[in-house]
Amino acid sequence: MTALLTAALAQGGSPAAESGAFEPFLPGLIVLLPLLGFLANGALALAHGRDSANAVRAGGELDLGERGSRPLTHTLPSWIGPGVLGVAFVITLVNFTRMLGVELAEPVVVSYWTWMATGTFTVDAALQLDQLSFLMMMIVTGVGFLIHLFSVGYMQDDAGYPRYFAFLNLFVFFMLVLVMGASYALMFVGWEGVGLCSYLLIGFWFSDKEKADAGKKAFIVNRIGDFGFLVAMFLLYTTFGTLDFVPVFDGTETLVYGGGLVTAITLFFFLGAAGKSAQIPLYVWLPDAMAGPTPVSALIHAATMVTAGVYLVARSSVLFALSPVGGATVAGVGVLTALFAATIALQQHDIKKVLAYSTVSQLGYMFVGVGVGAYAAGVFHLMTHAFFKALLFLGSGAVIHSMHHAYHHTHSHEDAQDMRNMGGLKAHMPITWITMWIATLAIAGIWPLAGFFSKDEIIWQAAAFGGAETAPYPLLYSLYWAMALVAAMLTAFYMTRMMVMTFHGANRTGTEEAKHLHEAPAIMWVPLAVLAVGSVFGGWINVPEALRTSVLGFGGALPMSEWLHHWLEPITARAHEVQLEHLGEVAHAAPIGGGEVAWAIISTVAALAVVVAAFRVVGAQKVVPAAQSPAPTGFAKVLYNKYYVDEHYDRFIVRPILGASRFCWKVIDATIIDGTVNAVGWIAKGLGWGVSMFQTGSVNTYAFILTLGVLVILGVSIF
Amino acid sequence: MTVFLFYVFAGIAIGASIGVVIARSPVGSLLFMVTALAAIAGTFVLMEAHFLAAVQIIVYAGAIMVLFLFVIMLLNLGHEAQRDLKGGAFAVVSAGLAGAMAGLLALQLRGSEVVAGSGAGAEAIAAANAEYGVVGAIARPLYTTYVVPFEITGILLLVAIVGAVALAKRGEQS
Amino acid sequence: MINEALVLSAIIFVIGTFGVLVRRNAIIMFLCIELQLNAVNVAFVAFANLYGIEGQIFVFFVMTVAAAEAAVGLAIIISIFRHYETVDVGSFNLLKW
Amino acid sequence: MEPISGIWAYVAMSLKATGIFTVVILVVAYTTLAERRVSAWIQDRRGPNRVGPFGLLQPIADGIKNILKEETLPATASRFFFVLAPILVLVPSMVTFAVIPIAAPLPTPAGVVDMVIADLPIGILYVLAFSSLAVYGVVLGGWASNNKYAFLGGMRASAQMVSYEVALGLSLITVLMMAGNVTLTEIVWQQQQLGMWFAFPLSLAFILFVISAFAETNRLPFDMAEAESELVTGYHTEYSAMKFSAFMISEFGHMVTSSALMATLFLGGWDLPGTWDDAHWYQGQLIAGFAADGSVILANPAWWKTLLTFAGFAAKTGFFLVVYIWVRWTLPRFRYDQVMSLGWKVMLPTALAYVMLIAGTILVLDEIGVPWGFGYGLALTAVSGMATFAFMFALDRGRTITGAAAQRGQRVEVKTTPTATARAGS
Repeated sequence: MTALLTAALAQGGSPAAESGAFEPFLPGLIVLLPLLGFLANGALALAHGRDSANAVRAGGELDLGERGSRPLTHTLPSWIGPGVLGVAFVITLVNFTRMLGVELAEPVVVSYWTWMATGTFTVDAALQLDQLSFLMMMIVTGVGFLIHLFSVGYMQDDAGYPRYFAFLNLFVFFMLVLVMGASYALMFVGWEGVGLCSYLLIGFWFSDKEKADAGKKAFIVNRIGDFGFLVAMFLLYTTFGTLDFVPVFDGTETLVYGGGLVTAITLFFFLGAAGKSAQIPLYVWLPDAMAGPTPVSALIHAATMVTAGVYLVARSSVLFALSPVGGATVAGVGVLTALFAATIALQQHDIKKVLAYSTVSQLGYMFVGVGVGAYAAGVFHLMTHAFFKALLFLGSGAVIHSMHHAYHHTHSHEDAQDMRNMGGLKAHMPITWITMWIATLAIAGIWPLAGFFSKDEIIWQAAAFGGAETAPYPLLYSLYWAMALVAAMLTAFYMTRMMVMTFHGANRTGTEEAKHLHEAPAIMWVPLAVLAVGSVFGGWINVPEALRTSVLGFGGALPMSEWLHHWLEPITARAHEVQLEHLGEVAHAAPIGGGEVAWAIISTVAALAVVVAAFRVVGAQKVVPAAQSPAPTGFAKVLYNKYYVDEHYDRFIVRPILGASRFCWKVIDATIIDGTVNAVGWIAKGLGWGVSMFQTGSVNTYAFILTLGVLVILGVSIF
Repeated sequence: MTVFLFYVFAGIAIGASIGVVIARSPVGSLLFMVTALAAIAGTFVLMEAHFLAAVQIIVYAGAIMVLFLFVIMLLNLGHEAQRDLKGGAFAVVSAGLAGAMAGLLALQLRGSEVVAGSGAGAEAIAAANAEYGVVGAIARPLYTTYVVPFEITGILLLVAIVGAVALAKRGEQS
Repeated sequence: MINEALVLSAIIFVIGTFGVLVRRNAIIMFLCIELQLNAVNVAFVAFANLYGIEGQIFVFFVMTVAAAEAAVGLAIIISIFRHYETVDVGSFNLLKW
Repeated sequence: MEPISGIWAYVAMSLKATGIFTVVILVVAYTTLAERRVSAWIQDRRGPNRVGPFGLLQPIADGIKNILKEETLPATASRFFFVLAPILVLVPSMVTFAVIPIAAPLPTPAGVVDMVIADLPIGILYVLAFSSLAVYGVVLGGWASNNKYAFLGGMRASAQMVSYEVALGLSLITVLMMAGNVTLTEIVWQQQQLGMWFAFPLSLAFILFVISAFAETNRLPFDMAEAESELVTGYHTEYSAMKFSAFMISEFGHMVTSSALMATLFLGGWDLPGTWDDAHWYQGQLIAGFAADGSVILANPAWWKTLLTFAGFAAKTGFFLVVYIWVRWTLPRFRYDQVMSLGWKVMLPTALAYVMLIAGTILVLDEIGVPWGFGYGLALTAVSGMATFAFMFALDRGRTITGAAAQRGQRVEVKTTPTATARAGS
C-alpha cells in the first residue's frame, strides 16, 4: 500500500493521495479550450474569409447583408468565441472553490510532457497552479468572457468577424499559458504569443496603413523588452541550471542580498516588464495600440496583457526582494510613468487616448506596488484595475459604437472618437453613463469603490516602505509617495474631464446625427453592468484591518476583509521574509506624519474635491466640435503632443539605426561582400578552365591518377 | 585444419582474381570472378561469418554476377577473343603502380601488430551466434542500432532500381 | 587468421586495381571494381573477428551498395553500347575538354 | 542421450552422405521411369514395360545407353564452357539435399545420430545459395553451344529463374518468421510444436512456393527454356549422350530436392501427424517438448521411429513428385511474356504483401499473448485462408495470363466457317 502511494506520488506530481489536498480539475482544459476555439474560429475565418479579406484589402467592406441572413461562418463565432471562454471560466471557478477549502503552501505543478530536453536542461510542458496564477486565471477568463460577450455586439457587423474571434481566443490561450506556465520558458512562450496576438489585433483593420503601423510599432517596441526577458532567463539558467519556478525560487537562498547578479536579473526582467506593461521608456506603443477594436483595447491593452509585467514581477517577488536597486528602479519608473502619463492624459481629446494614458498611469501604480515590496497590493490593483478599466474601455466602446452609427447614417466623416464631438450623451445612453461614472469614481480613488482601496494601499505601502527601519533609500521612497499622491489627484481630474466632455453639457455631434444616437444593445451593456458591480465591490476583498475597523469600514460593519492579502501569502511569504530580514519592520506613519487611516481619508477627500472641481471647471469650459477647435498653445500644446516623445525617439533612435542599416546594405553587403563572392566565382572559373586541360577523356587515365592519389595518401599515412 | 583450409581458399581466390584480370573473354572473366567470390565466401565461413558467406553466394554470385552475365550475353560480347589490355608503356607503368601499392600495403601490414588466432570480437560473435543463431546475430544489431543506415540502404536500392530502369529504357522513338 | 586475411585482402585489392588500370572493356573494369570491394569485405570480416559484429554489418552494407552500383552501372553500359556499339572505354572520350 | 561424437561421428557422417546420395540418385532414376509410366497412364497407354518386370530396369538401360552414346561437340562451340555447363548444372541439384532432415534421430550405441547430412547453421540459405548457382549451368550451356535456339533457351531460363527466385525467397520469409530460425531442423521442430503443418497457417506462402518451385525447376507449365515446339529443346539442343543425361538428371534432381524441401517446409518434414515422438536438440539434450511449467520433456528415440518417420518423409516427397508429373500432363505451357508478368506483377507483390500480413498477424498474436500452439496456428490459418481466398479470387481476372491480343484490348473475332467434319457430315 505504501509502495503504491509513493508510486502514485512520484507519478502524478499532485499529492492526490493526501486527504483534503487540492485536486486540480482538468486544468489542461482551461488552456486547451481557447486554443480549440481559435482553431474552430480560424477554420471558419478561412472558410469565410477570402472574400472579406479581399474586400478589406481593396479598401472597402464586405456587404454582409441583413442580420438574419448571414452565413453560418459569420454567426457561429458568436457562440464559439465567448462559449469556450465561459466554459474555461466555469472550470477555473470549480478549481478555485476546491482550492479555497485547502491550505496550499506549495504550488501544484501538473506536468504533461517534456517539451524540450538538451543535455542537462529540460523544460516540461507543465502548468503551475497556485494562488497567484489562479487570481490571474480568474481575471483572464472572467473579464475575458465579459469582453468576448461585448465583442459579439460590437463587432457583429464587421467583415472580419470570425477572424477577430480567432485572434481573441488565441490571445486568451497565450495569456493563460503565460500565467499558468510553470517555468520562465513557458511563460516566455505565452509572453511572445500575447505579443503576436496584440500585433494581429492592433492591426486588425490592416488595410488602414496607420493601424497596421501601430501594430508594427507595438511589436517592435515589445521586442526590446523581450531582449531583457531573454537575457534575464539566460542569467537564471547559468545561475540555477533550470528555468522552472519552483527550483529557481528554492535556489535563491544562495544568492547574495543586493548582489550584482540578482540586480542584473531583476533589471533585465524589468526591461521586459516595461516593454510589455508600457512603462517609461517603452510605453510609446500603448497609446498607438488604440488603433485596434475597442474590446481589444479593453482586454489586451487594459485588463490582461499589459499587466503581464506586473505579474512577472510579482511572480519573481523573491528575486526583486533580494535586490534593493531593482525594487527602487521598478517603483521609480512606475511612479514616474504614473505621473508622466497622467499629465499627458490631461490634454487628450480622443476618448481612447485618454484611457490609454490612464492605463499607462495605472500600470505605473502597480509597479510602484510591486516595487516597494507590496506584491499583494500590486496584484490587488491589477485586479481592480481589470474591472474598472475594462469597464471604461467597454463603455467608451459603447459610446464609439453609438457615435459611429450616428455618423454612418449621415455619411459624415467626423471622428467618432473625439470627445469634442460628443457631449450630452447621458440622455442617449443612460446605462453607459452610469456604469462609466462608477468606473471613473473607482479609478479616481473615491471611497468605497474598488480603486480607492487598491490605489490607497499602494500609496500607503510606498510611504511605509520608505519609512522602514533600514530602508535603502528613504528619501527616494518618500518622493515616490508624494509623486504617487499627485498622480492620483491628476487621475481624478482627467477622468472627470473625460466624463464631462463625453456625457455632460450640450450635444456637439450635430442635430441630424443626434437623432441616431442610442443606447448599446443588451449584449453590450450587460457586461458593463457586471463589471460595474466588480468595480464597486471588488476592492472589499483586501481591506487592511486598520481601515476596516475605522470609519471607512463603518467600524467593521461592512463585509470587508483582508482575504486577498492572506490568500497570496504563500506566494509572497519568502519575499517578505527577505524584506523583514534586511529592512526590518515597515513604518506605520507617512513621512510627514499621520497614520494609514488618516491618509486614506485625506486622499479620498482630496480626490473627491478634485472630481467636483474638475466637474465645475470643465463643465464651465466652452468646448467646440473638433472641426472648429483651435490648435492648443503653450504647455497644453506640449501635453497634447505627448511631450514630443515619439518625435525624439524617431530622431535619436530610429533614424540613426536606419542610416546604419542603409550603410550596411549599400556599402558592406552590396559592395564588399558581394564583390568578394563574385571575385571568388571568377577565380574559380579561371582556375577551372586551366585545370580542365588535364581532362584526357580516357577512363583508364583517370583511374591511374586516382590510384596515384591513393598511393600518395597511403605513403603519407605510413611514413 | 582451419588455417590450412583458409590457405586453400585464399589460393583459389587469388588465382581466380588474376584470372579475372587476364582472361580473354568477358565470360571467362566472369566465371573466374564467380570462383573468386565462392572462395572468398569460403574464407568468410572460416572466419565465422556464415550469414555473409551465404549472402555472398546468393546475392553476389547468384544475382549480381548473373546480371553481368546477362548483360554480356545481351550485348553479345562473349565470343570476342581479342585481348583488350592497354598495351605497352601504360601497362608497365600500371604494373609498377600496382606493385608500389602492394609494397606500401605490405609495409603497413608489417608495421601492424600481429594477431594470433582470432581476436576478441570472435568470442562476442560466437556468443551471439549461440544465442540467436547465425542470422539473428547479425540481424539484431542491424534492426536495432543500425536500423537507420539499413533503411537508407533500402532507399538507395530503390533509387538504383529507378535509375537503372530510366537509363536502360529505350526512348519512344527508337 | 586475421593477419592472413588482411594479406589476402591486400593482394586481391592490388589485383583489382591493376585490372581497372589495364583493361579497356567496361564490363571487366566493373568486375575488377567488384573485386576491390570484395577485398575490402575480406578485411572487414577479419576486423569483425577482432572488434565485433559491426564489421560484418558493414560488409552487408557494402554488398547492398555493390548491388545498386551494378544495376546502375550496367544500365549505363547498356545505354552507352546503344550509342557506340562497343564497351571499349577507349572510345568514350566525350569527357575530353 | 548424447549426440554422437568422436571417430563414430565421422563414420556416421560418411554413411549418411553415401546413403542419402545413393537414394537420391536412385529416386531420380526411378522418377524418370515414373514420369513415363504416369504420363502413359494419364494418356491412356502403356508406357515402357519391356525392360524388367513393369519396366523397372528401364532407367538402368537408359543410363547404359547414354554412357555408350557418342559425345558430340559443335564446331563453333566454346569448348571449355560447353563441357563445364553440365557439371555446373548437376552439382547444385545434388548437394542441396545435404541440409534436409529426412527422419527422426537414430539412437545408436555410440550416441544419437541426426538424420541429416549437415545441419548447417545457415540452413535454408544454403539451399538458396546453391539453387541460385544452378542458373550458370543453364546459361552457359545455352551460350557455349553457339546455337540461336540454345542461346534463346539459356537467356529465357536465366531470366525466369532469377525472376522466380525472388518470389521463392519472399514466400520463404514467412516460414522463417514462424520458425524463428533458418535451420531446417528448427523449422521441422516448430511445426511439431505448433501441432500443425505450416501449409495451413501459411497457405498462401505454400501456394506461392509451389508455383515458384515449378518455375525454378523449369518444369511445365514453366518450361520456357526447353519449349521444344519453339526452341527445339532449348539450352541443351546441342548436347548428347552423358552430357545431355547430366541435364536430365539435374532436372529430376531438382524436382526431388524441391519436393523434399516443400515437404520439410510446409508439410512438417519427417513428422508424422498425430504422433508425439518429436525430437529436437535443446541445450545439449534431445527433447520432445516443454511441460506446462517450462521444464523439458526428454525425447525417446528408437530405431523403428526413425524408420517410420523416414517412411512419412518419403511419402510426402513422393506426393509432390507425383504432383510434378501430374501437372506436366495437365497444364499447357505459358507464353514467355506471361511467365514474366506472372512472376513480377503477381507473385512478387503478393508475396510481399503476404509477408507484411503474416508479420502483422504474428505481432498482434504475440502482443495479445496467444501461446505458441494449436490456437495460434488456427488464428493464422484463418487469416491466411482469407488471404488465399482473396488471392485466388483476384488472380488473373483476365489480365495477366490471357492472350496478347486481349491484353492490348483488341477484339478477337472467331470466324465460324464450316469445318471439315461438318462438311463431311453433309
